[in-house]
Amino acid sequence: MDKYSINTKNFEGPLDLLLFLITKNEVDIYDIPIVEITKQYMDYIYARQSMDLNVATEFLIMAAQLLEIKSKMLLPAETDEQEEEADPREELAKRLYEYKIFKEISSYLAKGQESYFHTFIKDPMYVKTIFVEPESIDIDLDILSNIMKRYLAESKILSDRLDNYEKFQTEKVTVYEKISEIKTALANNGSLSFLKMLSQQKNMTHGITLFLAMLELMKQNLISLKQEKNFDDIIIGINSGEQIG
Amino acid sequence: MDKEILKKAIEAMLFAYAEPLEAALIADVTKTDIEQVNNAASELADEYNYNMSGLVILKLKDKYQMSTRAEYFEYVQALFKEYISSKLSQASLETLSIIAYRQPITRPEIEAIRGVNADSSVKNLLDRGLIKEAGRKDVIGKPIMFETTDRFLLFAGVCDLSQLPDFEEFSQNIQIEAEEEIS
Amino acid sequence: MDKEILKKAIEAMLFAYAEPLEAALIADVTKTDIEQVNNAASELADEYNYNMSGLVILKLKDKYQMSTRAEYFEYVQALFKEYISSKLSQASLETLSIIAYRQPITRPEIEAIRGVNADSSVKNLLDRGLIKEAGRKDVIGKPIMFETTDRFLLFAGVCDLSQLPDFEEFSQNIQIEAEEEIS
Repeated sequence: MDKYSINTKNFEGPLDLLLFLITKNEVDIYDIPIVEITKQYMDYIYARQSMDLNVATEFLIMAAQLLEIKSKMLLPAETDEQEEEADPREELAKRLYEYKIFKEISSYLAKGQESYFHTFIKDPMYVKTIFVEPESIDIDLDILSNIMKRYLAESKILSDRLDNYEKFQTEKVTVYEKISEIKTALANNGSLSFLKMLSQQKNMTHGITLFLAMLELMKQNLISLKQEKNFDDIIIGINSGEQIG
Repeated sequence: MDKEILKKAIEAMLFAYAEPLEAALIADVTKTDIEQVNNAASELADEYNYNMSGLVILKLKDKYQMSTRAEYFEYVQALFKEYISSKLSQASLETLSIIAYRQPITRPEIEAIRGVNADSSVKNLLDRGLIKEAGRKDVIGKPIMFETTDRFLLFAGVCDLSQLPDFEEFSQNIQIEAEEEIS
Repeated sequence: MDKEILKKAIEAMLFAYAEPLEAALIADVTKTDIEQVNNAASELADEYNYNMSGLVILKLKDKYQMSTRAEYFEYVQALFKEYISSKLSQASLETLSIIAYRQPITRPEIEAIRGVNADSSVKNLLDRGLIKEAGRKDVIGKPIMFETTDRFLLFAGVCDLSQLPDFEEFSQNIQIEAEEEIS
């Protein structure tokens, strides 16, 4: 036999190599001719070493185990609790057997992967489009109050920072002042971005008052609100037939 | 190529691609021409409509896209609403709402607001693709910042964020404070 | 709910959700029961198969998933030029087999069976979403345990782990082979 003919084979590990040798020598896993198999295994390791110094540690550990088994086989057999002779090869045989079963399973799974790799699953990120609703939603007070809460939540954090500053503030702002602010802006621009207006408010008191002013204008039926979709900005518009300013 | 096969191939391509797909590209891939593609795609779209399938094939200029049918929108919407409320723990929901309103935000900042360790909820949200990393903050320790993803927008777009339990409380407290200030 | 409408709603939900979707969640959202959902989904899957649709509906345990039909693979693949149909290496397949039949299992336990380091194959399987972490084992060092995912079910072409052949079956195959070889 050409000792080095197996060099190019790519083994997954020492157990894989051992299984190869066992099959090649047509021997039983539970009755390995340890001297011969160890010799072939060592030949393989040496051959690899001469070509590639980075022989995996795992192969060397197995070599040591094989040599240990070989030396135990030379000694008189031990007996275990049941007075039966312990076979030093038994543990290795069990490992090899178990590993062989898993190799069998992996070739079974390998067959199945063909159709798996030929199947595409949609990327769950791309669902946006289904939520695009072409028409604007008329806004009710619930939506409006939600937007307001969002603003409040954001400004809470801002106001934490401005706390000290605000303590010295005694300025009062009235709903009436804010109503005229909205009216003036509407008269100039035709429509307004609610979030933009909010962001221009000096502090939260102004923001809240602006909100109340908007509610008042809505009540008077002077303005209407539109929103493209949930959480979008709200656009304030003048109701048709109404005079502003 | 047989028209029936072309139709099925278009079906599979539109599904996998998810975004609007150019008729020219379909023709390229299937070695047909644009006319054949338009022909097959419009037959396919008709069949979907005739059967009132849960899906539709939309024509957008020179592109096609597969999408859910508007008639079944409520179920899809309910599904995502259910997902967000049943699948996320209270802690994750809290962390998610903080990130949603304060993004980009670092973990220490989240923890400062929540008052508890946010490791596992941040990990959970990352795993679910609801948030993602957004660079590092230029402060000591260069902590990673987080922001919400497109997927989050999807969830948020169909469910009312202000109804998230802790956020409701959070904003109510502020409202009370605000009202006191005004009066 | 009318069965035909339920089928269309399931169609729309599976498309939108993209990932494996629990029958129980569908039942919840559509205000039906799981039996009705299973019934409608299996009819839908049959129709898809009967028409050789470009899509298939797969059952994975108690979940459903929509995907493209393998027969149209070449067209879909051509769309994704960067997509490389890389199959699993022998090392990854071995590690996957061990995890499938011994889950939950730690890396050292996998290594004990394979006799080699399993770092890179475990990482590869995690990246591909075929396995996931499953908590830590209560032994020294608290090593992470791994288990297979729903995607593994797709990979193995079964709808439930219990449908995988018994471990004993493989062991019998080996014994038969061995006897034949030796005799």
